[in-house]
Amino acid sequence: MMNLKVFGVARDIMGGGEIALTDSIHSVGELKALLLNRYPKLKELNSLVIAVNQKYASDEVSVAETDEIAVIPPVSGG
Amino acid sequence: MMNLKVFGVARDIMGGGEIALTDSIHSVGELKALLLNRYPKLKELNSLVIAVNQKYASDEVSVAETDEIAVIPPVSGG
Amino acid sequence: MIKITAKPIDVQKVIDTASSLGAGAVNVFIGTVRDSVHNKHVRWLEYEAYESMAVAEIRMIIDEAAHRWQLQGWAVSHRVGTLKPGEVAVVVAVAAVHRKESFEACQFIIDAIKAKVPIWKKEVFEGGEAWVSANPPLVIHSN
Amino acid sequence: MIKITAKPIDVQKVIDTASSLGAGAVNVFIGTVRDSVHNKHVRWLEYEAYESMAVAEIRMIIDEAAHRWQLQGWAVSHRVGTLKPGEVAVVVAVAAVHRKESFEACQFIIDAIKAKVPIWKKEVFEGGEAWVSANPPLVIHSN
Repeated sequence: MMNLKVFGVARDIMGGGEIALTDSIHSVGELKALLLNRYPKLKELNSLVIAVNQKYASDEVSVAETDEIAVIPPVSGG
Repeated sequence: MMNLKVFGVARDIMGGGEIALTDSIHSVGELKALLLNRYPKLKELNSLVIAVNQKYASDEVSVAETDEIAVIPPVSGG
Repeated sequence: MIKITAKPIDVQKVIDTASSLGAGAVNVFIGTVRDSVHNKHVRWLEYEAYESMAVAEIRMIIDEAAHRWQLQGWAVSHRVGTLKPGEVAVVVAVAAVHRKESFEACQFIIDAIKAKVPIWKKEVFEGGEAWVSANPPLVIHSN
Repeated sequence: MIKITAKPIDVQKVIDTASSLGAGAVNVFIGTVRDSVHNKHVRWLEYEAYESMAVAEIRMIIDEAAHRWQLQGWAVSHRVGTLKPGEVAVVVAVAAVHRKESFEACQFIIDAIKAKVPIWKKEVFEGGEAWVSANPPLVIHSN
């Protein structure tokens, strides 16, 4: 099982700040495709980025259940 | 009699913060020429500017005894 | 000092933390909550952070700035939670030998914080609310 | 608020004076006394001002900046007298709707203060002292 931390508007769209996926996922690219398919409103965001172990990660980065994985919508700090 | 306010290094050179001149002076240019002649160390400064009634004044500005006249060496505030 | 905090920020303390006897210049940026945005009255803002990653990202930004502008000191504090108009959301303070460096470094840091750091705000108006969609995070790392 | 003062500057008070509910950004420049200049240990600095004219010149600078960057608030305080290393010599605080304007306006103001305003400082070292000769005043008015 893969646990996702979900923030900001993505949390509202996905219905929670902690989401557990039972799907078999091996890369950031696969995860993003799955999320965009399951939560189509995510497509309306300017961007959707995945952080793996607290680093922004590109699609080819591999992910495992032991990684800390976060769903990062457009940031707006400051 | 013309009273000068004198600041910073010019005060050290001219020997006081308030200097009274008995000379007949009609313009900023005349005043500067007189000061540079009487206090030659003023020539060593990067600049020597006269303020008339709290405004920096160019050489052609006329001066009278009733004006507030100040000797302004290079500034270094901040 | 890098701090993500739910308590009101003590601006003077952030400045004091950044200050240094070797510095002639301290530049401070204070981001505050405006009372109106796009002509709508703001009731409050809600800030949230991915705290551990936010601290790590800010540290990377600071490290780059400290090296590039030879900073003598620095401090960053970012508020989370509910903020009313007039409250301080973020303070960046940097100390440098000369003023030009202090301005450049401070602006670099706040620009990078707004562009990259995983912090989000929601604006709550009379009769509505909206997540602010300022920037996609700019830097993507691959491994 | 424009203030030339012989008393220590309360930085927070200058910031509070500049702050405005309509502003999202406050930029603050703090000029402090360094403990060394050109590798010489600084014992203290002596600042003096042609006070009435200094206030008038700062007002002209502020007026220009307030108009150019649509400032929401501002405050300037400059210290005179004897200052030890670490003490605050000048504080400029400006509030603007957005951060870019706050940085530009604050830098413009402190640059202009250093270039134009009749204030002088003397550095007192171990075994010597020197008037700082930073800038000839740049703007000459003719009538």
